[in-house]
Amino acid sequence: MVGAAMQMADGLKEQLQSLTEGVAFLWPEITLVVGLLLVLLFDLIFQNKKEVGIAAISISVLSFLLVAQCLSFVPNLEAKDLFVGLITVSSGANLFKIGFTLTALFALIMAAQSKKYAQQYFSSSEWLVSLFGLLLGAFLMTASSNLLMIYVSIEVVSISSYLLTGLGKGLKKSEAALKYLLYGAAASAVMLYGMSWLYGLTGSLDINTDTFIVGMNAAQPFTLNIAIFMVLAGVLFKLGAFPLHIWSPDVYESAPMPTVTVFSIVPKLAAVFVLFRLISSTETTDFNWQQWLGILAIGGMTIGNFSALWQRNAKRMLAYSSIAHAAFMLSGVLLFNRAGIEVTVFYAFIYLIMNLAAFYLIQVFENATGSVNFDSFRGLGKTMPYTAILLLVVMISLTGLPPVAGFNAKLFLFSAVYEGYVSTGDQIILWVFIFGLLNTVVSLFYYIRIPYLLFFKTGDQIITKQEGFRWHMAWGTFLVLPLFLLFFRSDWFVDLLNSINFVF
Amino acid sequence: MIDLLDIISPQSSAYLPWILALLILPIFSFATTGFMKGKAPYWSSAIIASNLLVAAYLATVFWNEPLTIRGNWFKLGENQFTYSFYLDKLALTMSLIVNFVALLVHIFSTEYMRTDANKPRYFAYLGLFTFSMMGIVLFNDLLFIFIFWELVGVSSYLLIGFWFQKKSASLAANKAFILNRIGDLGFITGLMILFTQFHSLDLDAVKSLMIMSEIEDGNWVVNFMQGGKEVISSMDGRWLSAGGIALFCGAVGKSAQFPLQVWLPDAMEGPTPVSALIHAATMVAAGVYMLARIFVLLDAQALEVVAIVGAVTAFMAAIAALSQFDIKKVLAYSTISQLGYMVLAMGVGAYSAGLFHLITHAFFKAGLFLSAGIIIHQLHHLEKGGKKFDPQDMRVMGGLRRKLPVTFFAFVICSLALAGLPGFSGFLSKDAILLDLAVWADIKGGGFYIPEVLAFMTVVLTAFYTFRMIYLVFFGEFRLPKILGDASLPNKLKEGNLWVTVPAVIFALLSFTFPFGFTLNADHSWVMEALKTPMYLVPESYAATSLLDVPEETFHGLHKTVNIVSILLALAGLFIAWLSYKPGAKLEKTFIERREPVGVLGQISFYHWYQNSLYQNIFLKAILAKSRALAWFDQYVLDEAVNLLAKLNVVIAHVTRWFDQVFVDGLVNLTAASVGKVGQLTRSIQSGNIQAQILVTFIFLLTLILLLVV
Amino acid sequence: MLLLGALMFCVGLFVVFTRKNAIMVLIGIELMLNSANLNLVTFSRFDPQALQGQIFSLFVITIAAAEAAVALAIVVKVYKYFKTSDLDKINSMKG
Amino acid sequence: MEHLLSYIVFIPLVGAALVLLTPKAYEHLYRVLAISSTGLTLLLILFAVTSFNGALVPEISGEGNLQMMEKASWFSLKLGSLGALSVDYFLGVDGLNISMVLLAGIVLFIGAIACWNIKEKKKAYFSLYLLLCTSVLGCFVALDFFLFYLFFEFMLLPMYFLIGIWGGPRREYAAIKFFLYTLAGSILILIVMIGLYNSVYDPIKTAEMAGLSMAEYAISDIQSMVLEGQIDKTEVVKSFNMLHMADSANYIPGSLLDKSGLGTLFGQPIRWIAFLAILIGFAIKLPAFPFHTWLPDAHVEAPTPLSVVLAGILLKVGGYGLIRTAYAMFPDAAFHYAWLIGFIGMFSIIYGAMNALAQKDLKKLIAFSSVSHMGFVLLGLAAMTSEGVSGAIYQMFSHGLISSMLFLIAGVIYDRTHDRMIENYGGLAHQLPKYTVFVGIAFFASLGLPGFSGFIAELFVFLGAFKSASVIGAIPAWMAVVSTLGLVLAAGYYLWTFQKMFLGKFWVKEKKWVPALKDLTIHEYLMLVPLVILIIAFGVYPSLLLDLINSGVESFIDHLTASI
Repeated sequence: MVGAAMQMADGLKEQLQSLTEGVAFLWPEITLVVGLLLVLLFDLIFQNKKEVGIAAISISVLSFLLVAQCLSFVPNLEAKDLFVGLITVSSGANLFKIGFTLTALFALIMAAQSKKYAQQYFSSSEWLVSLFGLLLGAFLMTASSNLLMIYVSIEVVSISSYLLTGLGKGLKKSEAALKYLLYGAAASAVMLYGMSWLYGLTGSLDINTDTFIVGMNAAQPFTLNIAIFMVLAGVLFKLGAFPLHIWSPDVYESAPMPTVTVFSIVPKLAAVFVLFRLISSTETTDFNWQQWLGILAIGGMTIGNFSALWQRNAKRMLAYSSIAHAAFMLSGVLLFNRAGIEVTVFYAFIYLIMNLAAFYLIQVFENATGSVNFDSFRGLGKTMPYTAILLLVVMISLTGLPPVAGFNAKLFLFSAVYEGYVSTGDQIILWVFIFGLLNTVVSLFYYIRIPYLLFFKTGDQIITKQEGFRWHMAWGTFLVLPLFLLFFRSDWFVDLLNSINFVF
Repeated sequence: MIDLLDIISPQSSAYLPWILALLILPIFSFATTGFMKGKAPYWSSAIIASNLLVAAYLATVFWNEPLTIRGNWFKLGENQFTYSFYLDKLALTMSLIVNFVALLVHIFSTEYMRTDANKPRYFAYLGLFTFSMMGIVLFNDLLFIFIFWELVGVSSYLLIGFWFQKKSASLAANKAFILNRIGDLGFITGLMILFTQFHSLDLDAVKSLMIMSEIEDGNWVVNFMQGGKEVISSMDGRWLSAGGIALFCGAVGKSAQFPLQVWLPDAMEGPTPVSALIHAATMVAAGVYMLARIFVLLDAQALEVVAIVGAVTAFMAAIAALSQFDIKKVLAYSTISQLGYMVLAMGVGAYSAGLFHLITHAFFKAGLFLSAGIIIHQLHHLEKGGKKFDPQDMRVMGGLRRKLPVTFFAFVICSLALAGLPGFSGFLSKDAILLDLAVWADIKGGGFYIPEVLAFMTVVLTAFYTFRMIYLVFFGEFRLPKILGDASLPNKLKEGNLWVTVPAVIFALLSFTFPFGFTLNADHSWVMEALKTPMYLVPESYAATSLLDVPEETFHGLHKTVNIVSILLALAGLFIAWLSYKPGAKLEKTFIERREPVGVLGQISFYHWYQNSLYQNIFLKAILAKSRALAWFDQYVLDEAVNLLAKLNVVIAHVTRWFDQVFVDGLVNLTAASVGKVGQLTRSIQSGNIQAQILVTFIFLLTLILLLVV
Repeated sequence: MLLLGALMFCVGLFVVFTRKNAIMVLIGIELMLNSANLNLVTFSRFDPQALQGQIFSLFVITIAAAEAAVALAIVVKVYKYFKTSDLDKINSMKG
Repeated sequence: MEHLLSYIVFIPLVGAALVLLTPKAYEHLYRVLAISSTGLTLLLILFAVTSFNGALVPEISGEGNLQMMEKASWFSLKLGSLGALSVDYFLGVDGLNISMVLLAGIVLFIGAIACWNIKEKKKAYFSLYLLLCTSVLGCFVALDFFLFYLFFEFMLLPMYFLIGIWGGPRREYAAIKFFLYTLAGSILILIVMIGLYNSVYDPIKTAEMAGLSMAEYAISDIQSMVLEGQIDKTEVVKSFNMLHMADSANYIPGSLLDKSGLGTLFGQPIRWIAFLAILIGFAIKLPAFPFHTWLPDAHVEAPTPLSVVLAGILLKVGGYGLIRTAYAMFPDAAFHYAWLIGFIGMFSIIYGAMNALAQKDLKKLIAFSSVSHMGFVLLGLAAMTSEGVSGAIYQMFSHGLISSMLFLIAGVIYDRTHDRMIENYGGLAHQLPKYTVFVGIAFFASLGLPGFSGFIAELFVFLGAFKSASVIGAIPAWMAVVSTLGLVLAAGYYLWTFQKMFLGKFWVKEKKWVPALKDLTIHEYLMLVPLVILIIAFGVYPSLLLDLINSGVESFIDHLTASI
């Protein structure tokens, strides 16, 4: 008894120690919380003319975070379970976090550059608080290795997203927020229900433990399938993937540009990460991930691409495009081998850059014309040639044509898919391969529309010709350059990925 | 074993510049004459004259010892392509004839084209023609023969369409070129067959390898070395016959044989001297010349085809010549008919006779055309200031022998040669052909008497249309004044000057027998001696019976009969012509009013067996209709299919959108309906409904689960 | 208990699908969440040492509360614009 | 000169950069820049061609005797189970592409001169044109599939904008159609490319990776080591090298496209399917029936210089691609499908010609004649004989020159009257005698008259196609015979067009055109005369080209026959 008590005490001690140790690894999250509080405090203390201050605080916090993350980034960090297995810190997760910070930072910059949004976002703290919350949730998503943590972090992201959608005035916004919320809540309820079954089947919430995996393997297939699928539903919702993609066009359309930028990147990539986690612990079960994800990927890229064809609004179009891209990432995920992981991460980061650039440049045009309808793009190639060319490059990259990194991303992705087919002989992978490449053709139809309108059509609105230098040109170039760079030297990034040990 | 590369190894000669001169001078004329303005005729005539001198010089040097010159052109893979010249008696004779006729035509044209503003262009074209014709004659390589063959086609195209402002002229030029092209398809096919078998198109190589080739199990096989590597070429034996027939197709086009002969009458749209040079004396004979060159490569079947085509052409064209109004048309059909004789001769193996006829025909037909040219030219002068009429129409002529005595003389002499009356060149050559034909028919027997019958019938017809023409043009009274109602016209009509009459008379003189030997027996002519029939080189089982193997006695036995029959037939033709077209005869009287010939036979004759309209209506229209249909297909089916694919995209886009939204409706409505029974729901649910979206998502998930689990 | 949980889940889902009022839909979602809670607590019996399930359910309740707060705030906002909380009528976007 | 090919490829790119950097005030300099940079490229190409040693027999399936080779590692990376793959910056010329480089130099230079009269948006136009030049040239010299694909795809964009902005009334339709069509083709090529590089390893780099010195081992040693499993197949370095892809010994044992493995898909060997995919991909570019429908639209709408470049050189990328990839890499499949390819070639010849016969628009007519003439390329390739393949290359070269000239000619009349309908003209020879001469030359050259380069090309194709049956048995002899019909049809549509437009009495539809109908300007002579000279030179003296390509084609045929 005493021994047992001693053991327990020792265990407790260890646990406590691990908790305190763990805190040290959570410094990015803590920084975020601090930033959040700072913004909140600043908002409370000062009464008017807060914009500059709030913007400065938030941007500097994120910049600091970004720099610190980059500096402290160690590629081959050994995965570490913290907080009694609630959280696993790994290099892969850190890499994703850098991407999230970058995205958020850029969203802030976008907001700051637009008069319309700057007023809205920086005059009070709500938006920033929600953004920081979302970021925090996303950070945690990448770190969670426990069903509870996964659920909590997803909910943090979700609730922040609802807020971000609903903030500000506007009929559409509130409608979109409500729908988003209802949809999301339903999805998470389904996921939760699935989780409860997984818990029941295995007796553990910690998905990395042996008990969990053993329990999964022993579980009755039917129940297991349903349970995993229900959990998957929640993740797919965050990923915005077929068939839980329906919310995204409405939300994208109504939410302001910086918010959409974040939406289209951060939760998606975080969900990819969670998916990796889930698969890694259920790989050995009866659940046929390849088939499931294959169908979802094919469905997603087809629905996404074809639905995008008929859109008349740049944001809606990009919403569908992001559905398709999510499906492309899924086709990398489903391989679940080292190559699959690497190409997915590669794709994810290229996607990150492309989407940042796309939304940024579309916002530039929105600032100029006040609309993101396709009609407003007519003839802008003449008046804003440089920006238009940048957008063209981004669209080419989104389509996946050389000489931009979107091509490499697709090339590597489909190479891995091909290799996956060769090594497994699984028919579904072959179909993913074929559908994926054919969908590339379809995607050109709508990606080329914007440049088409920019350069081939003449517009009715008169926008004075912008000949001189504008800051947005510099930012745009800053975003587009990596696309070229990663085309010509994709090995730089791939080598980095190689050195990371992806542990889930 | 023979190495191909040895056969076609380069052979040089100090005379190469001379041979090249034969080619370069005319092309130089082509290149420069265009800039000579008024001096163009003299300039180009001088060049052609010097060319004739070169040819004559070469003839004196190489008459008894043929010269071969060969050089490498290019290498394609392992195959060496060469150029080679071969100056034997045939080539030398031809080059003399070509240059000689060309020179006379140049001289004639100097007057004939005097008032034409574009005459530098005209003389330049003549230069181009001479160049290409010399190419055909001099080269000993089928590829080069083909190349110049085509170039001759172009110069013919250019010259026929010389007066391009006339739509009919430009159409005739097109027709000539395209029909020639159809024949050339055969030529190319022949080249393909020979090249595939022998890896070379040099005639020396082809011949040497042809001797070595054998028929084994129905396959045509030849073994030889090529650059040290052994080559075994083998293909179905039928290709051997096909090759011969294919090459002959080229001749069918160029020499206006059935069924491609329809271009030649139309080609009369060109200036008359051109008709004399190209469409009577030289170019159209190139087909026969080519047949002579490949004579030894033809097998029995191919030769039969050649003979039959020749006989049919000779007969058909002779029929057509019976009822024409246009003097040049008569001459054109007559040319086709005579070419038919030559081809027939080649087909029956009467090599020397065929070539002999080629030569005699070149002179008398050139003479006829030039004489006709004088008539047309002089009548054309009457047109000035007065009413327009067609100076080629025999209906406006009549009684011209008084006004144009020199022309009359030349014309009649040449006509007598054409009709094949003793004492004139045509008699000798036609007689030789008929004799060989008779022997051939006797050997072959059966249906092969038909060509003989046709050929003999053609003799009657030839004499008939020739003298019909003479009567209509030179006898009776001058009909033009009556037609135009201008009595002063006969006084204005004058004989042509020396520029035009001298060439015509020269040709007339050459239409007598004496230039070819003072004899009435063709065998004694120096031409027959010089151009000896060679032996066939094709494998024995495919070779035709050579006339060389026929004992002399057979010929002697038939000779007299053939001679007498042909003379009688010619006289018969003459007599019928006299009966029907002598001044005051019934046909002569009504001739002037006739718009078109009477009777079915007359119609068939006049419209040349309706071949033109047959082609127009059946082939051409069908091709054009098909091409339009294909264009339609391309635009509305194929292109639409592609567009449809694009549209399908759009449709799929709609479907997916529908899937995304409207389907939601339907599904939701369905659920609503079923749930409605339970009680709660009555209101319809609209699209964009969040609940519906959730529901549909859920249904999706369920379906997927069911699909995969079950 | 599990059956009850499943039943609750289905009822919740049904409510989500059928009720026209946003609040009612929310309640449906709460039902679903609670069915999961039931499950978690039930399964927790087999996990006597850590009682993870029960802890989880506590988290769920908290988060559900937060979510409900946000949801209600949004519903209020929606009501301001649409003057209704009937989901059928809140429908301005299509495409 | 070192890096000669790089200079050739990138000088136009530098030109484009200069155009972009030159301020609008010096607008008139753009065309000078364009002409001088393409001119400089042409000079360098001429230098390259003269220093090219035609006697060296290239290896086709290896780097042996590749000339002016430039090879630098671009990037190599390892992707988990995908293994290591390396992408090289790899340029080189051998008998298969030297002629295309020469043609590209000529056509692009002439195209640049034809750009002289562009009036609007000059900066964009000339920079795009020069970009296009770089990508076309790159396509022909790149021997790394990745690099090739980069250039291949990159051709689309400048072309898309050049047609879409400076084109005719339906330019947008044409541009999009062009883009989508060719993109669809290139996706097929991409699919095969992925399959290929995943199946092929680079023996030299593999040896490096395995720590073996190339001084001690020959390439064949490495290959047998891989084959026998001494080097594990996951340890090999996958390669984009197009020459390695042509060597069947370089295929990773058991990989999908490995010849001995012969994996199947839908019951067909994967190699065959891959071949078909790549065939369709390039057949679209070529274009061959039934993938040609983008061409008439693109040509009709494209401005003259673009038509010239499109017909003159862009289509040749399709033919060259077939030779370098489809045929060199899948000779067995090529042989299996020879009948199909030959048939498509034959059908394209006749179909294109029949269509041309029915066209009313001069440019459409020329476009369809292109379809017909490019059919010869397919026919020649299908024959798999040295005559056929030489003919195919010769045809590409000759058609490049002739079709350039044809489109320039169509441009001349369009510049004056802005109308291309054949039926709206008659008897132009009276008004425009000199122009008529050039039209006549171009038409006769295109219908395959001896003395012009087209004849030589078509003759070779015929000889090769006919010979095929008895030498290698790839296609039956009748295909060659039937294809000759194309010659008659070509004569038909050209001569009728010539007769309708230029012969007969002078007549034009609109009176106001008459004063505009002036004969050729010096600037037009400058483009047409060199083309005429070249067309005749290559028609009379085929060695000019054959000496360059002979050994390459021989080696290529050996490569093909060895693998059947």
